[in-house]
Amino acid sequence: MVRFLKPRKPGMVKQSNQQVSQSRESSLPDTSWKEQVLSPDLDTNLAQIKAILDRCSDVMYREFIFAQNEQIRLALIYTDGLTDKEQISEQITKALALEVAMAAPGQEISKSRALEFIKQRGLCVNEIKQTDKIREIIQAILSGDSVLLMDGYATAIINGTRGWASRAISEPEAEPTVRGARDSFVETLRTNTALLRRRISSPNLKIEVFKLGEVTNTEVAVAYIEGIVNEKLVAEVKSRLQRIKVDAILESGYIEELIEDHPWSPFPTVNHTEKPDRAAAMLLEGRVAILVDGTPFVLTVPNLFVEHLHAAEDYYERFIFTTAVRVIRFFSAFISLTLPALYIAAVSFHPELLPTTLLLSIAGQREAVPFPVFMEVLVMELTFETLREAGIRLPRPLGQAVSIVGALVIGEAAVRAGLVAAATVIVVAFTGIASFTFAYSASIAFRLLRFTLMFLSAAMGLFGLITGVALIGIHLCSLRSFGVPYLSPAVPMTGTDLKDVVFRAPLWAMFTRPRLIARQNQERQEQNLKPAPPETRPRG
Amino acid sequence: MLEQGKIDSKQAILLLISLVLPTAILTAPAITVKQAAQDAWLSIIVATMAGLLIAALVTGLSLRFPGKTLLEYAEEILGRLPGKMVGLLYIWWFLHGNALILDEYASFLCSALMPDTPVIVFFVFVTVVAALAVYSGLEVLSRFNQLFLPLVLGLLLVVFLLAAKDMEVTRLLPVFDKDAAAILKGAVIPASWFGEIVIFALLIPFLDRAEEAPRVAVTAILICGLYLLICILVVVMIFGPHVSARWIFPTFNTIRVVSIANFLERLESIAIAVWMFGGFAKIGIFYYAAALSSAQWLGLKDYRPLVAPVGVVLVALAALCRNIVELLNFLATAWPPYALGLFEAGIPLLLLVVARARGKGGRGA
Amino acid sequence: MKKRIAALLLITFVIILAGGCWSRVELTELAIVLGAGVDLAEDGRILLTLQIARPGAFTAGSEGGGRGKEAASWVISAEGRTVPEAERFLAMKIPRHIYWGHCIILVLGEELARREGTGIVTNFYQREREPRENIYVLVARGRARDFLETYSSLERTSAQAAGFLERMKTGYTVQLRELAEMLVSRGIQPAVTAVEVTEAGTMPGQVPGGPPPPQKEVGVAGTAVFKQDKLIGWLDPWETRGFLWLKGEIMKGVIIVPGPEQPEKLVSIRIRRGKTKIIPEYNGEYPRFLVKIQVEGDMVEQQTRENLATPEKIKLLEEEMASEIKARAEAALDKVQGEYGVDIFGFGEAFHRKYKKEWRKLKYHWDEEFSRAEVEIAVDAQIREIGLLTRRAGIPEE
Amino acid sequence: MIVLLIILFAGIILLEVPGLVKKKMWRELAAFAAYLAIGMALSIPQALGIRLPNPSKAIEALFKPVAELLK
Repeated sequence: MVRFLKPRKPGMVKQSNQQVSQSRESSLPDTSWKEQVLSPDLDTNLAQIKAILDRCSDVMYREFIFAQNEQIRLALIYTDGLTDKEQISEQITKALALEVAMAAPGQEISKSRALEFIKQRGLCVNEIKQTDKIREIIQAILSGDSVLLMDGYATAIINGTRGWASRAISEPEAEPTVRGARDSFVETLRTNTALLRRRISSPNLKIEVFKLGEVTNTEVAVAYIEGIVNEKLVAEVKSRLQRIKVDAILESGYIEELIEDHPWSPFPTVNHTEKPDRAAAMLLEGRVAILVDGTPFVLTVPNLFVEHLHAAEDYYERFIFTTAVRVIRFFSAFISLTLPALYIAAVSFHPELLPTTLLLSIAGQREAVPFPVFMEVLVMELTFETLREAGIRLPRPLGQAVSIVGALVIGEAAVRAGLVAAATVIVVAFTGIASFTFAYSASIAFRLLRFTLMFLSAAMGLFGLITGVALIGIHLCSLRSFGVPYLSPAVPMTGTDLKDVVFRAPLWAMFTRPRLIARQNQERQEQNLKPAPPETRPRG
Repeated sequence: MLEQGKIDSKQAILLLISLVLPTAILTAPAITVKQAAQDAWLSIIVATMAGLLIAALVTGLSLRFPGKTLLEYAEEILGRLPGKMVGLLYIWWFLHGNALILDEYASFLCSALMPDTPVIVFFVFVTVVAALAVYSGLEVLSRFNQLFLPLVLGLLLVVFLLAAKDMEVTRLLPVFDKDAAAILKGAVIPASWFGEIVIFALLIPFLDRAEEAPRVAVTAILICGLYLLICILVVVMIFGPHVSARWIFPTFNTIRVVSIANFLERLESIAIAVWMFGGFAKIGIFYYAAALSSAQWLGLKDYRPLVAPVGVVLVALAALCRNIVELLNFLATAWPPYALGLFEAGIPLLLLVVARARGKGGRGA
Repeated sequence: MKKRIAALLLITFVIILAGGCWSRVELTELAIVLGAGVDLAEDGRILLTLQIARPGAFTAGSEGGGRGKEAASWVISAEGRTVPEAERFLAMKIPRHIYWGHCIILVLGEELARREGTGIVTNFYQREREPRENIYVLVARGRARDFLETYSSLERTSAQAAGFLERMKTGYTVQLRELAEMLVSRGIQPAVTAVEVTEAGTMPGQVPGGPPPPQKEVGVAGTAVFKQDKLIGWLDPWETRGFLWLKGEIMKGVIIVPGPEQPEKLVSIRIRRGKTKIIPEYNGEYPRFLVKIQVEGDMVEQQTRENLATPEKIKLLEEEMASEIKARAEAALDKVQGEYGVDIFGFGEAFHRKYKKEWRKLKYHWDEEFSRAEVEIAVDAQIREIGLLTRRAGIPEE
Repeated sequence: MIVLLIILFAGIILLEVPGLVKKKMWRELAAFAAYLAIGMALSIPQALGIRLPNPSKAIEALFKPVAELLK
């Protein structure tokens, strides 16, 4: 049988999880309210909620009476900053206090009928929900909904009044493109799901929401297109998400680390993107997207190695150009992994690799350099990595200054001082540039492994280098992401999917979805879409 | 079942190519040319035919016993005790053969790449890499092979094309200068390498479509034959029969000769580097065969615990060989009757005959 | 599990890496040999001379400016009974690892080639890993050491200069692998480029005042002819051309023929390309060879006044050209066949290709067979272009 | 050399044995031990500088009559 999804060890995992959560809960403040329900007395309820939300200065309590009937007291509770205040005052407070009576003149509003009345006529809000569980009420208040309590009723109405200051949709920072959509996901889950829904307006786009994080109660959405996606995959994603029992989910990176197949691998087996168009494309190929509230980075699984060498734009530019660019990217990936190691091997083990004049020229440069070439490259690589990190961490204007100074120091002064050979600078610089041509997440892995290869190469020359590459190769071959071999479609080779690895087939020739990802629904489009002038178009 | 993974036909073809080509292409030209001079390419054609016969024999035999490996059906055919004996012989051959391959591989790297490095270092490193692949299972081994073998094959072709400048067809003439006996003699050793395809009998149960096994084996043998043929033609066209026979690793020397426009030259280190992947794969397959068949022979549930100790035995066996002359002499004289006569043709033939006679096995092949 | 595997791998690697970095040599620890020369010392031992690059002189850029200020190479020699022994003696004087990987030329001294032969030298270069199969092999007229001691005005070192001369195919270029092939084959005897030290022009203004000193340069001086592995004679550059045409190897050269109407004035024709076909015949007693040479050339100069741009004249010129080529080829052939009696043309190989059965008997005394073989040379010459002029300018029309 | 070898053997045992014992795979453990013993028998003398007979020699002798034909 083909192993589709690697079985985990459920028994052991659950046990340990329970132990952890039990011990942790005991250290938290009193949690007995979680199971309680409302009482009919408004004051009791308010007191209890206030006690739970003690010292939460952003929670607001507004008590008022319903439609000038002093008998019916109401209380509205909401969190300031998370709610749309205009909506609350217009559609709840004003409506309940003033307009209901006018809207239904002559109708007597008795205390016993008030709840019906409010629900049917009193509230102008779009979504309302009724509950009597304290736990749900607290949850609603803290996530931006407003809760209406009523004297005499042991029930509360939750009004959907969420609305908080959110960053406007802007251009993607991490994945800039020349051609293609310029919008990017933001920190708000709803906005993000909306961005997806706007691209795929199909009832088959399903977005299921979970709450994860014991303390943070972060909303996490799983999106997929029913009919394209493999149902087993969705089930697996959900089960892996439900396994998560942690305090906080602050970024999708938390989820990534908690659901990935190979936690020890340097290679990412979960992809992320901040571009809605890219996420939509992933969904359409049968992947599952995981959106996390509070971050613009959306996870997509299963993830293939080649995805990291592809860009969203690849499908918007014409295919010949895309293919050429992809060749450059693959070559860059190779360079960024091996070039310094190759240089070390060639210079200190296999001078016969270099043409005579080049060898003499490098030898001439190196005459004055006091270090072995390995030390030289290592120090330069570390310097480069330091500069890069500094460039990211520093405030933007300063970052530029740092890179300029760094470039000057390395490029000019070090060579002039005879500390490094010019050839080494070229090698390190080219390697650095090459590692920027593809996705950041993968380039981190490449950069780390580059150092390993440099060590091996310094010890054993080409043999060490190749041994290292072979080990990396074996490791890559053994990776799977949610049941899909990481290196597919190249290895194992699935013929029809090779049209989107290095070569990007024209869109009219991509009839099928990736075979190992979208297992059930392979057909993507009709076969005879190749454009042609009218006279040569096949008839019928 | 010891092995959970499945491999597809493409991977199987590539595995079989790796099983034959990487070391064959190193020394084959020298050994064959020594016997058959410029007619060595005829020897290779003869050897390919022999390889096809062995492939037919092995796949035919295996398909009679679907889902079973060589060791398992040997017991079914011959009975428990003789079957176990045959199994033991094969385990020995996988180990010893692999030690020889490791030896050849390491001597080559040592004399061509890093002469100051003790051979044992190569043994250990190569075995560690192969062990990791074997440990990860057949699927990973074949994927690894699928990842890198195309590179090896492609590079070889490119190098041969680049060497075209120095080739002279007249060096191949006259044809049939040597008699048929010399050509046949020259064919024996390559045939014994092609015969290593007998290991396929261990892998057929893990094919996702076992019925394609004959096609897989034949394709692999033909591709190997083609490569060896091209290789020998190129070597002889560059060095002539006399010099070719005197090199130890003529293909290596061929790559050293390539020089295009005074710039595209000195490619041999790159070629060796790429070729090393082939070596890893070949040693890995033999290694896997040894570990898997040991586990089957002993009726274990998992072959993985055996991987590390088998590796130790492998390195120790390889280290027994004192120098390359000993190795080359063994390969040129004792290896063909030992491997070809016994393990690659002899025992499978015996098994087939007995199976037919006793009417064992599913269907006739 | 994975963790433990990783740990094990790490331990193995660290242990092995800690063991040492075996074949590692930094570039700054290499003495890069560009040319090697082997002579016979007085006492019959081998004198190995190396021309070693001085990397400092090869730096590009402003600071380098090597040439002129400092020499780009260093020539050093030592004696020994074998080449590796001499190399070890050299290693006592050279503070770096002697690195052969970029050796361009191997020069054999005349004495050594005559008395000891190439065999005691070339084996080392084939067996060792570092020297490559495509080293050019040369025989110096005189001592190899003197040859390596010259320097070049255009290239940085004389070894590179000789290498480029070889690559330009000005003589009979032989690489080590080809020499090896000729040495082991019975159907062809070795011949390699002969070189010598020549005075080649001057570099003005080097010594203030006084006339500029003549430059010692490397130059091609024909071909060295071997019997088995011993040098037995030379072909001068003029004969070398004939030899090359006979071999069909490098169809180049300039042919000077008398003008059709004014025989005292000359016409120059440059050979562009050509083909040679050796057709052996055997009647059971002695072999015969028919050598068909086909050449194409362009007329590049005329000293005569006549109009050569007519089909008839061209035809006459072609005939002249053919007979001139034939004469030179015959001269080379006569010298080799008559005087030296060795088959450096590869006639034996051609014979082998056609008469493989007979060859099995003849191959053991092929040189004698070759000496008495009858060789007929047939030349077919053709003129393709006449350059940019039809008639010679500068003479007033009658 | 011998120290390296002992570390290597210790490493291999540490890598495999605990898992086998935990899973109660005694048969596998026995096979593992047998192989490791062979490996030790072959490698430790070599590390100590004792020359062991090469099995290839025996095979060569065994097939000598056939092998002569190929010379």
